[in-house]
Amino acid sequence: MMMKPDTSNPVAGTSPNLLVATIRKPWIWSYLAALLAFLATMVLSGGQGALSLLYAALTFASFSVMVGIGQMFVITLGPGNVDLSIPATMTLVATLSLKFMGSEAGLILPGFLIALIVGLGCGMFNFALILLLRIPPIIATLSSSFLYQSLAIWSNRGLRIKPPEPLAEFSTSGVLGLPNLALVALLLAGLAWVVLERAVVGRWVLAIGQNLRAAQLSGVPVHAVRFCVYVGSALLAAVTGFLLASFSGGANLNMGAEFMLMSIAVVVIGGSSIAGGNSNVPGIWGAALFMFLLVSMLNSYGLGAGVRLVLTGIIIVTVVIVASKRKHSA
Amino acid sequence: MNRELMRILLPVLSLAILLGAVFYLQPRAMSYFGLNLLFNLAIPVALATMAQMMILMVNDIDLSIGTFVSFCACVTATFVQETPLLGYAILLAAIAGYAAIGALIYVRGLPAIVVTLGMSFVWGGLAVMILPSPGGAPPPWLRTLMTLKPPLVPLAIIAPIVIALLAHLFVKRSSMGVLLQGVGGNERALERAGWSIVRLRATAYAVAGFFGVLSGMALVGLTTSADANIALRYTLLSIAGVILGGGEFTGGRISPIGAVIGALTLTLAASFLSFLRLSPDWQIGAQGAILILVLAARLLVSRREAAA
Amino acid sequence: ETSDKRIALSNNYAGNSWRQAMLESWSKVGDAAVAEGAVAAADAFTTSENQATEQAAQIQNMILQGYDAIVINAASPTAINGAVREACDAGIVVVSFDGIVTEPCAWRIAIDFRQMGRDQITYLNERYPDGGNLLEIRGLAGVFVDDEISAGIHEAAADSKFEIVGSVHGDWAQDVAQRAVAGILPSLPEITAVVTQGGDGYGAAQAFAATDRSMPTIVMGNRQDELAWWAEQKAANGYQTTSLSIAPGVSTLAFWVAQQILDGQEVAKDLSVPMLRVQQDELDAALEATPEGSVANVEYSRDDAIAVIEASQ
Amino acid sequence: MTPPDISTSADLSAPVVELNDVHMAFGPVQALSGASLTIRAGECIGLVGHNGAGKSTFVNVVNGRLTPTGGAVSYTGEQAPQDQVRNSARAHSAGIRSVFQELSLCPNLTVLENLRIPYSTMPRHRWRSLARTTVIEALDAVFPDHGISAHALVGDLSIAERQMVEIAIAFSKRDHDARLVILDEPTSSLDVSIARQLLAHIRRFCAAGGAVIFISHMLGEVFEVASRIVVMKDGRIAEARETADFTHDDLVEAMGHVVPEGDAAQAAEARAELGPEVARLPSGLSARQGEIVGLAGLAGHGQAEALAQFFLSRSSKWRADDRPEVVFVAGDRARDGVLPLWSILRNLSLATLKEFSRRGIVNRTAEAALAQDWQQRIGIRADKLTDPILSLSGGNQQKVLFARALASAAPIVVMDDPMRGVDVGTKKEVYRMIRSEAATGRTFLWYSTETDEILECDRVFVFRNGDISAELTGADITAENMLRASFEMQEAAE
Ligand SMILES: Nc1ncnc2c1ncn2[C@@H]1O[C@H](COP(=O)(O)OP(=O)(O)OP(=O)(O)O)[C@@H](O)[C@H]1O
Ligand SMILES: Nc1ncnc2c1ncn2[C@@H]1O[C@H](COP(=O)(O)OP(=O)(O)OP(=O)(O)O)[C@@H](O)[C@H]1O
Ligand SMILES: [Mg+2]
Ligand SMILES: [Mg+2]
Repeated sequence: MMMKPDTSNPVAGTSPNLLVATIRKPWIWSYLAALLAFLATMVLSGGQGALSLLYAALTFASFSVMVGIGQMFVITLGPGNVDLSIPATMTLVATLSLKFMGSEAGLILPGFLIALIVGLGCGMFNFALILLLRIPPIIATLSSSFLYQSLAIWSNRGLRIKPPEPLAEFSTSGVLGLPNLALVALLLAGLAWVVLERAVVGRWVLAIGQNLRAAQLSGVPVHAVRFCVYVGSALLAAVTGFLLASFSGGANLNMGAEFMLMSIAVVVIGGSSIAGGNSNVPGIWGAALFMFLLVSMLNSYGLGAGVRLVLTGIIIVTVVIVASKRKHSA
Repeated sequence: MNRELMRILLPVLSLAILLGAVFYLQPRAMSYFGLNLLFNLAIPVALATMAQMMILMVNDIDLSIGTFVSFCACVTATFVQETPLLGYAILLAAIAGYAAIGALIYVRGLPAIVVTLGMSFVWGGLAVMILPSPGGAPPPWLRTLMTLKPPLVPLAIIAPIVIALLAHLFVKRSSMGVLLQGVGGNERALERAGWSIVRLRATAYAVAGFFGVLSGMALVGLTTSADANIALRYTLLSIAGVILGGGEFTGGRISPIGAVIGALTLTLAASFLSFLRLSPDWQIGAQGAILILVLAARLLVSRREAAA
Repeated sequence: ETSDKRIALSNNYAGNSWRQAMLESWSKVGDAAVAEGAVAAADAFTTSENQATEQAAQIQNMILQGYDAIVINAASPTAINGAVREACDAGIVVVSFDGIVTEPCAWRIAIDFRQMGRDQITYLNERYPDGGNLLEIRGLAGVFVDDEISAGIHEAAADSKFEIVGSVHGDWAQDVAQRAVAGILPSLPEITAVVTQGGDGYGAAQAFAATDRSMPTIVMGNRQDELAWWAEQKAANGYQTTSLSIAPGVSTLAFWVAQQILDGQEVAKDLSVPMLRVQQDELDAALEATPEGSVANVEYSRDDAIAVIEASQ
Repeated sequence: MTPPDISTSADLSAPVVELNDVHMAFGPVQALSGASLTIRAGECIGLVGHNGAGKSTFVNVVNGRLTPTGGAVSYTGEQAPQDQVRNSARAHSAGIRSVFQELSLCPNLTVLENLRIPYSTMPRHRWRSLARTTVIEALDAVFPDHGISAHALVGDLSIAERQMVEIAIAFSKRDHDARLVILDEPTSSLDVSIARQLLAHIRRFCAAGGAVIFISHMLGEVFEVASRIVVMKDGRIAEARETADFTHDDLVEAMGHVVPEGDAAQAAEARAELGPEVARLPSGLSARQGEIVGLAGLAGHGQAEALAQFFLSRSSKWRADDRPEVVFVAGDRARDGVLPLWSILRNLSLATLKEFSRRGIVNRTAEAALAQDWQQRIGIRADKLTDPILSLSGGNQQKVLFARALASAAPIVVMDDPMRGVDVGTKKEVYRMIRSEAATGRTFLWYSTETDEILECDRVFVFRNGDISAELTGADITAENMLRASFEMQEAAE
């Protein structure tokens, strides 16, 4: 379902030629880049370990995809909208829920519920700052992330508590050769795709991203939509934090740190317009795979940290340039 | 005009209140020596904030300013100090690089946030290559400059004032500044009038790069050495500073004086917290709480403005 | 006589179990010292971000607050030298530990990180006299400690039969290490052992467990989950390895050293403390003593400090 | 203001611009096909035509912003070297100035700073005081008693004031004198009295030797000010005659629309029975079911605010109704209406999504059918409904917004000067549609700056300084009564 060409996007046109239509999609480039990175790694290892690399890529990309989806909806709301509290929310949720479960298999469900409730709370708090105090979202989510971080420190003082055995088992195993995590992320991505491309709410999000005032005057319940988006982002961060902690054997106070940039990166490399009003789900998967495979490739070639960082940056910029349609002439 | 005044009044007020609270908690801060200690690290922050402001002014956002300042700091602590000619050439090239990025973003219609995100890896990587482990030293003149003790008013107060005034003159008074603001306000209008938007945007980015270089140099002058991660935090600090100072993310609405005050406020907020002696658990959270409080005050003012 | 002296801890990061254990040790020992009247205050401060600039500002604030001594775990060995210099100029005693500073006016309680790197190879040499392939997990690029440990590892490896076939940055975080290792493994040959910097051994183990490779010898870093995993493996298949890291309680040593300096004792500028090491036979005892989710730790008393000071003279 | 120095352009019939068989194609769309025209000093050309006829394209060729795909444009006058590369630079040095259909001021800059943008060769030294005096002089010359400060932020001005500033800047004095000023629908957001000041100024400007191209859908104005009228139709110049040779009906006929007959009678029937009161605003404005209520008065006297407030009070930001109570038709397209990244289709269906959805999923068949239907009914000139909305001409974009609202089943329709830039033929069509919708029980709240439109209403509230100064019904709804109610204060003050 993810790969289905999105015929509802009118700007791209409904070309009879499926191939041409697919190539015109901005997200195709992230898959191409991921493929290139994969092949480059395989060249080095002589084709050895292809499956296990793919398996690892799917596993780790799932986390980026899940937070990326939430971030995508937020970014789609238009300029200035971005959720910087994702890492802190992940940490707080993981800390509280793992502490609650205390490695007891019986408490998994209530533990998950607690994760969701904490996520809900974070999302509502973020949106309250944005709506009631009219703080610009970037700063609002940044400030609240400091609060969540403190809460996480205060609640558990950085102790790593192991997840219950069945949960750890679930998050590290797979079915049909696919990691369970990837299945969860695929499911969520599919859901997001339906919401964005087929549902009324998705249209509303896109409309708000282009012109909030116009959307409101066209009867879009702007507060409700933005509320859902921010809460949704926090909930996805909560689920991701919960799963990541289960996967890596406990919650860390800095476990979410890299997801701040990562969540933004997968959204934009995936082909969504950061100016809002135009986004797409398949690209997030492509970008998440790409980000993982890129680092693996550079690691495999044994490059120093500096070179690795520089190449990562250059490749990101190049992908974005290639994927862009030329807009202005110099 | 009135609205402009309101914009600037609030940052001034929040800085004053915070300063009052700090003086109350720590009367020793109320001295030449104390003010210098309170504010000298705000100088590079203020410069980075100016850089971010130039970018926000043309409706873009720069996620690489922190790593860029780190990079400049590394160059200053190594090349500029050892082989000055090469060092300055590198810094000039970095400014040119910034301008090129600005042009690229416009010409290809790229989202600035991603390109600068990508560039943040590039600058960070270059910094790690230059200084794999912390070290280096500032050129002597820089250290002398940054530890200058002018009579009556400490450098830490003079420098932000000078930065704010110069930036104000450039952005708000000069005809180039007006055009750059115009790019943020209504790019199409400038395009219609025959201005080269690429050139204007490249200029804005170049000025941002220039402020970034100054920030890196000032930082090394203060800390006496550099490391590759030294200024990562400036990215978010600079955005917060511009917003605290009454700027907005779109529409070219920014205030240089406000932004410098915003940067000072942020620096002071951290000091305020350490004077409060909160439990370490809550010191991070209290930072967030202060940001929220200061920005919530904006609401009160804008309410009153709406009522008036 | 230091009963009216005030000591502050300047800490740059609180985001992992090691730092949390360090802060806990500090407050445990510091509070007791205040209660018994050894010092007037032992306050801990943590910056909100792991940044040298913030820490420099924090130290400047401590100068204003009039502390008599500042104990620092520094974000950078050089980048806060400016602030440290100002503190010294104001007559404040500055003691750095773990993350030490190079400013000559400060005292250093150094851990020889290079040695920590070399020790890992030494241990592996004993285990595998014929050498083999090594995977290196590094910390955060551009940070002093990372560079030192890695240099030690590479030095010692060059003199041994081991070859480092892969190197990744795990940023001292389990999940990052796990991801990095999982990404590079497919392109690597058989791995004999994994050398680490502490805090990333469990992540590496997880990454290996997810493949069909045999488990290499992973050098651990004293985290409770690492030790627990080791114990588990040991019970199941006699798994052998070693674990070494700096004890978080070194903050308390720094505290007492600062107190001694304030007391007017002559103290050499450079002191050193040994690594805290857990060997195969000590594993059960160490695991017993470490709280769940924390780090193996030792705390120091005033007498320990005096002993360390005397040893260096 | 600067009419060119009479001595340098003594020959009033000297050509300023000549277009020779100009073609302009946007991909498959032939926006101009074979337009030839010579514009001479001292004449005011009234350019009329239906929406999408190619007027904006035509003037964009004249001012050099578009390079024609065929034919030639030549600028004359000693200030215009022909060898310059870019058409826009040539046009600029030939003294051609434009006021665009969409506002092109920077809202974050002050009025005087906005002069800097078109005035690229402005001296750097003491440019602020120069800009201030220039702008104020120009405003004083075109719009006496304008009351606009040179230091005001443009963002704080009303839309009419912004339009005034933009017009004044186009006439302002610079190093190159203005020889031809192009005004693309300049009066669409100005009220009658201000529009009159502009027309008077245009006459003075032309008398002093300047040339003007004046685009408007208000034919009365065109007759009043133009010396020659050029009618465009489907990208061609259909007619170009001296104004005296046209009658109103000729003109409408030339534009391709037949004036519908018997409107008034039809209307009278429809107006017969009204239902109960459905809306009452704090300001005293009220409306009954099936009634068309007009909000009149000078622009910027609180009509738009009253409407927006009413809309917001009847719609929720937290909940979307399956059957919304009110819908809104925006006049300020860019600010309040158009979603620029979307297609015509998606723009059109936005307000009705909820009505046509099933379990939260958009019914795309119904959506397409709806859009098709409304494209027919309201005559949106577009190739495909999946084209981007921005590829439509200004007036056609407005029609999409109209369709967006009318397609909904909402019983109350709020219209904020919705006919800005809509051509005469379409207007008549829309009036008819509004009346038939009203006959089925819908209520319309209609703010307009155009008297013709207000005359279509059943009841009219005249606004002055944010309050209602008069309520007119039936035969009392006349242009004189409205003007009197709008100006009473000023008269009393005199
Ligand atoms: N850049 C473009 N790309 C595609 N089509 C265009 C473009 N510019 C203009 N057109 C088309 O050319 C035709 C003429 O448009 P133009 O804007 O000149 O109309 P107009 O007479 O100004 O209409 P209005 O009165 O509504 O402003 C329209 O069909 C429009 O859709
Ligand atoms: N992104 C776009 N895609 C297709 N066509 C476009 C786009 N943007 C603008 N156009 C077309 O270009 C035409 C002229 O360009 P532009 O809108 O810049 O002119 P303008 O000076 O604003 O003219 P107008 O007086 O009609 O507003 C418009 O009428 C519109 O049809
Ligand atoms: Mg037009
Ligand atoms: Mg048009």
